[in-house]
Amino acid sequence: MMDSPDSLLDFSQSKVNQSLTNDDKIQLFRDMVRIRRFEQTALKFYNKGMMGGFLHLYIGQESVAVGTIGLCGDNDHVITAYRCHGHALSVGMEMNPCMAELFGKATGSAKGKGGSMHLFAPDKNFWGGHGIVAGQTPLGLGLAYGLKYKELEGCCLCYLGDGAVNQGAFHESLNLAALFDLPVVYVIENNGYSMGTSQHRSSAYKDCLAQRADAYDMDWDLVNGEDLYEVRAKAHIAMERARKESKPTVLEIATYRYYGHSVADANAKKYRTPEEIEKYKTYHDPTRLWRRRLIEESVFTDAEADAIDREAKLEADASAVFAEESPAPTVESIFDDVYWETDNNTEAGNTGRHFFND
Amino acid sequence: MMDSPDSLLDFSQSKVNQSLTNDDKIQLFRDMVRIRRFEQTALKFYNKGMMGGFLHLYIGQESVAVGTIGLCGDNDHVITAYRCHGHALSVGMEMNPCMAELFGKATGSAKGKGGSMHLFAPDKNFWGGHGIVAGQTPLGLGLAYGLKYKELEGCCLCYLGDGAVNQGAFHESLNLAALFDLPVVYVIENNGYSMGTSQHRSSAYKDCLAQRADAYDMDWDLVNGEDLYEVRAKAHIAMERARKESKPTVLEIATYRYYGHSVADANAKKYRTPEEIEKYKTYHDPTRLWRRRLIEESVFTDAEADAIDREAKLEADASAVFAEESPAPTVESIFDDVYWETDNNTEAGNTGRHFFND
Amino acid sequence: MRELLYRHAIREALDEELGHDENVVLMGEEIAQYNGAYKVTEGLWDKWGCKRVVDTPISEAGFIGMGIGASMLGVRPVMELMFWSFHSVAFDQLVNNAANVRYMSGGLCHCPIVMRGPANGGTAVGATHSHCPEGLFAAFPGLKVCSPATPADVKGLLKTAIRDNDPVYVMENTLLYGTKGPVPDPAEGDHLVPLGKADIKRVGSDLSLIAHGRSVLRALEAAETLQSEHGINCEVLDLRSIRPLDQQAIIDTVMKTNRAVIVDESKPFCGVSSQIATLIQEHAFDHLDAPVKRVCALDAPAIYSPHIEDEQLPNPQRIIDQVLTIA
Amino acid sequence: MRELLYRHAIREALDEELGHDENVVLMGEEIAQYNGAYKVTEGLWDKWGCKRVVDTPISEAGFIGMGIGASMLGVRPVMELMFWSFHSVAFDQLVNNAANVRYMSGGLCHCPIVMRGPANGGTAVGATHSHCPEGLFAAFPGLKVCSPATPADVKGLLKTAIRDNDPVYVMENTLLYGTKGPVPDPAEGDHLVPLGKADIKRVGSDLSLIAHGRSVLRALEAAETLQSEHGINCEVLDLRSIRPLDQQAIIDTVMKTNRAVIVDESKPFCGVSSQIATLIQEHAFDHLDAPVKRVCALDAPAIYSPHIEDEQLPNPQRIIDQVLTIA
Ligand SMILES: Cc1ncc(C[n+]2csc(CCOP(=O)(O)OP(=O)(O)O)c2C)c(N)n1
Ligand SMILES: Cc1ncc(C[n+]2csc(CCOP(=O)(O)OP(=O)(O)O)c2C)c(N)n1
Ligand SMILES: [Mg+2]
Ligand SMILES: [Mg+2]
Repeated sequence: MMDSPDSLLDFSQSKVNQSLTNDDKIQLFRDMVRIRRFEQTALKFYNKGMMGGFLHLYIGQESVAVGTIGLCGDNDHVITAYRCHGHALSVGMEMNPCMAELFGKATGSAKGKGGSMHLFAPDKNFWGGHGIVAGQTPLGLGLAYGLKYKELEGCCLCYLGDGAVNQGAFHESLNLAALFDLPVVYVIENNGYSMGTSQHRSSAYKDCLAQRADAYDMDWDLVNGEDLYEVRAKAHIAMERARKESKPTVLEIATYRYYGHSVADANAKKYRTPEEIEKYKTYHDPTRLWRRRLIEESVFTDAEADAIDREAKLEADASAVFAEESPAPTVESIFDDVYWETDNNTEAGNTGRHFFND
Repeated sequence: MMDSPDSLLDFSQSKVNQSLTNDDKIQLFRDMVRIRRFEQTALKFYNKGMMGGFLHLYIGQESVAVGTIGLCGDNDHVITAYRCHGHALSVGMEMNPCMAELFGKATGSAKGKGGSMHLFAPDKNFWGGHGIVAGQTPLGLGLAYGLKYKELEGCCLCYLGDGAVNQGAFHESLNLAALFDLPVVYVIENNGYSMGTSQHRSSAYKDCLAQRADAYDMDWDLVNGEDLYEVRAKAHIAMERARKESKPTVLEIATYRYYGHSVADANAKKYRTPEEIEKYKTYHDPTRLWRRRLIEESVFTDAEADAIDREAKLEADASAVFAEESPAPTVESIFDDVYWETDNNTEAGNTGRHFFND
Repeated sequence: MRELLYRHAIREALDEELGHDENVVLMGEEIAQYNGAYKVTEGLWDKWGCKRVVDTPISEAGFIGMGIGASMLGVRPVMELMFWSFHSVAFDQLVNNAANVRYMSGGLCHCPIVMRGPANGGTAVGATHSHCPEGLFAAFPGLKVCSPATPADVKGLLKTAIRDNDPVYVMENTLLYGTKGPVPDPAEGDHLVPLGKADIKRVGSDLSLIAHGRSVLRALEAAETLQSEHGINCEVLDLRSIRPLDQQAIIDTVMKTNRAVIVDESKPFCGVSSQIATLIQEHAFDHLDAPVKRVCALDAPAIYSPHIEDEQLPNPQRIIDQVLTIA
Repeated sequence: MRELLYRHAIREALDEELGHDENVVLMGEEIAQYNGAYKVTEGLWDKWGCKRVVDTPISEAGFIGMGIGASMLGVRPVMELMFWSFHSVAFDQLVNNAANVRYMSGGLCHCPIVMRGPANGGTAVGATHSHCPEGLFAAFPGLKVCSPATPADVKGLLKTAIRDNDPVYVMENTLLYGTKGPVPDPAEGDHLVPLGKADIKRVGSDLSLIAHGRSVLRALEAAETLQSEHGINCEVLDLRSIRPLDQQAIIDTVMKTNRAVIVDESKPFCGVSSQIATLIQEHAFDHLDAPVKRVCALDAPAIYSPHIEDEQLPNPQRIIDQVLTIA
């Protein structure tokens, strides 16, 4: 959770930021705003009972996905946990399949099979959306392993929460990453809480969580997530270290979520004071700060920013219409996507019994 | 694995060592020698085909169990992995039930159900003997938890190998130990290898493995296992920290095993050079060094030391006779010790079906 | 009799056992200060304080193993898995340490621990969060498993589980937490339901529906329709406890009706349903007028889509369809 | 035909597949420089080098998850578990990520991975090291499981598994590694045994012994004694593959003999044996002259004592005794 002083360094002058055109900067703003608008719309329909299960909102954390994924090239891959809408949109997924997935429709990115926690777009190097805390961390390692195996210069960005650092699988992954020199960047999105448990009630640490990398002789850094320039600058270093030296990094990005753990979180305003939430929204909101910065830099005007915001809202609204009007999956489809071989009707898929009802 | 210079500090002057009487010192020697003789006898009968499964010998590492467990009081508890003979004898288990357990006999400490990896003596605060690498580390935490819960001033010594540090359960345990301030001392018995894999091929680390505690803001120390005084001095500090402050510690004790990973290890002399093994035996053997030290200190004579050794050998031989002559468990006994309630023939144990053959 | 919500029946059981034995301690994620992800433990931290009701980090292998270790020293931990689905990250502790430590020590250690939490589909949380592992754990000798369907049963079984000296895994159901039912007043004495005793929830003569957990309620629903629309009078046997298992009650009902359909929300392959079917054909072979049939989850990972999720589960219509194939 | 040891048949399969597809990579503890704890991978690191044959630390959850992630990118990892028993520390990766990632992504990801290693009792290594989890994993739709009994089958099934585009869990047996049998010469072309095809290992008419893994050999032994001493002519059906399952072959043999005994080294409660018994009573109900019987491990954690361990397993005598109850 953030209570950072203004950065002493001006990361706008980092090389990776200097090279940004005005259009690029506006695109980053649009990316953040689209996440926010998408989720606000999703929230509205969730509350109307149009979705099942959980809805974990990313609002407040947009700079993390946008700042890091914005640096991805063709051979860079992304994988994250259940709080995945921001990453999904950042890798370039359309709102329609994402929203339809939340609605559990056949037109969803996972045909309604995965839901909000499981958005996937392998064609955009996005490997989900995973529900078991830290379960994705060895998978991220494997994507990095695959890159190295295939001798591609790229990296894997693997995201996890501040609560997820206490799962054993993450530590096994850190040791393997360092031991095998794998090009993975673990991004701890530290929003200060795992559900209702604050960082200091869930983790023992010295200075910060990323420091756990130290034990594995691995590089790590702390990032102020409210500053998109800083996120980009530090993520760039880590990603280049992965791509060029095939070395892993742990980045801990301080951030905050405005809503509860999920929409079902009845205590969202109990374990955090309203003042704490308000303070972040007012002084640390990454989207608002970026917008102000771009206005200061004369990249765009207030009115232009508003137009982008409006556009995003319209797009989100339209995606909800699309989702609502889309058909539900059929009962028969329950048996699709279980086995590659049965899906593809191969000889293997037709040999022996694969499913066992009746 | 050890390649340490002579210690700069003389740990014989540590308080916990100064208070040792000559008899105490001789007893420590006897404890180490008894482990060695017990295992040499076990090895002989294992090679004769009198035992099943694995036999993981502790020879070379005796100072670790003896040095640390020798400091235990009534409320201190011990748990370890499969290489457990040294710990079992150190807590005061008799050779007979231990040897009989290796032979798989009904007179064994676990009635022949556990075998070499599973010696137990809860009456002596010894909780096994566990075969899944690092699986005992959360159990050790729980013993410490139990002590704290019951407001007893004690600690739990929980041993693991240098390869075991890469299991997630160990890391989860470290975080919990530090977060909950539990009186556990994790002792990494670093013999340089996990089976055929040297430390640097299995672990990423900066200076040493114990340093992983740093990430959890936990105390840790490195110990030269060849020097019993040092083992005791440093273990004492950690155990007192646990008992008095209810704080955990990770101790890494450099040590070495002379034999293969288990007796079945066909490559024991391939992944380590014969020179390496010889060097340790000659210059770093903790039992030999302790013996020499006690002679230098005029605690006993060469002849007296030999007598102790002979006595240990006779005791071990006798335990093998006892084991050989003991009856095997019956087939019916297979169903004992599964459920407390069925063993104790309680109403619960007699309600419903518990076992499902036929 | 007074009515309680299933979740409050659990809470009452926990509260009573915290009072009954000072060694009982509750542990789990968000169970204390947050009052429980499903409000099962609401108020208990306030009442009993930090020593007896403990929040843990997201380290299931670590804290469950810790509970097992503590239980060997005489503490009686009642561990919540926020979802039983999260068993997968703690599996070694659950099936090796808890199940085997008594055996491997030749009976020297014991492990009086309870693991509890919801284990069910039907809430659109997808494949990783919808596991029903009753059969998975009951497969391990050394473990006990129960799956209560009603508020009274969950209270009584949980209290029994906490007093039992073996590891007992109690599988609840998020969809039952909000259901209501009669629960005996504590003033009338301890309400204990034994492990290993099934319960006939509906008496019938034509066919036996054998179920556990929420499937009992769905079987009851199906039974009413079968009665009214098809004139088939089903007996509904609630297993309640999976291991120990009330095999006699199973055989008795089948001997009476000569036909059985097992309703089991878990997957069909090697599920509890297959164990029950095997026992029936073995021990009531000559009494069966038709093969034992099963209604299980459709055999694929749990689908998210709330539009069709219920079709994947053994719903009343699927039960009726299956019954009609043999009755 | 030339004869090979079971372990060498595995090695040959691995060697051939390393040659067949440059994306095949072997990973596991001690498999490279040490040549494998059971010498299954002997010589492969020498031949194929560090890129294709990789030693891992003792981090099963980490490295298996890593393999799954790599498989999504098109690598085809063949992961060794030194013992299948160690599945318990990697269970989440094995049953959630490998089994569900295809489903949860709506078919967008695929996971062409093989996990292999020994899964058996009988070597006096105690409860934690003697698990037989074929049924455990076959219970999860999305996974495939096979359990080969002979050198030819293990070679052919493993090669098929490596080429299969789904996760396949191959359960070997340390007690089979040293057994010998005919294996077709590679010169005659790829020896592939399909998943989902059972194999009649002994033709008979009076009763069907249905088994997999080492239990097939024990069933064959029992069949000879039953023939010579009791005049009972047993058919022995080797399932080979547990999922997909050759249900037709099971039904066919039972229709022929009208009696079945299932021999399964895993525990009885919810084991593979219960699934097979359930299928038989369901699909061959009218053809059964007696209940389906089972010979499984005696239902307790695996005992260490080498003096009686074999009594806990389905040995020929126990098979014969069970057959005689119904034949
Ligand atoms: C293994 C496991 N345990 C528990 C949960 C339930 N759970 C889901 S998210 C969560 C909190 C995670 O917090 P954090 O890692 O900080 O991520 P954030 O939600 O803040 O993004 C918990 C306890 C789970 N999904 N998986
Ligand atoms: C989870 C698990 N994985 C693998 C094994 C097999 N195994 C047993 S001991 C061992 C090596 C452990 O080495 P280390 O921790 O250094 O202890 P040491 O044997 O040197 O005492 C391995 C790989 C196991 N028992 N459990
Ligand atoms: Mg968080
Ligand atoms: Mg070692």
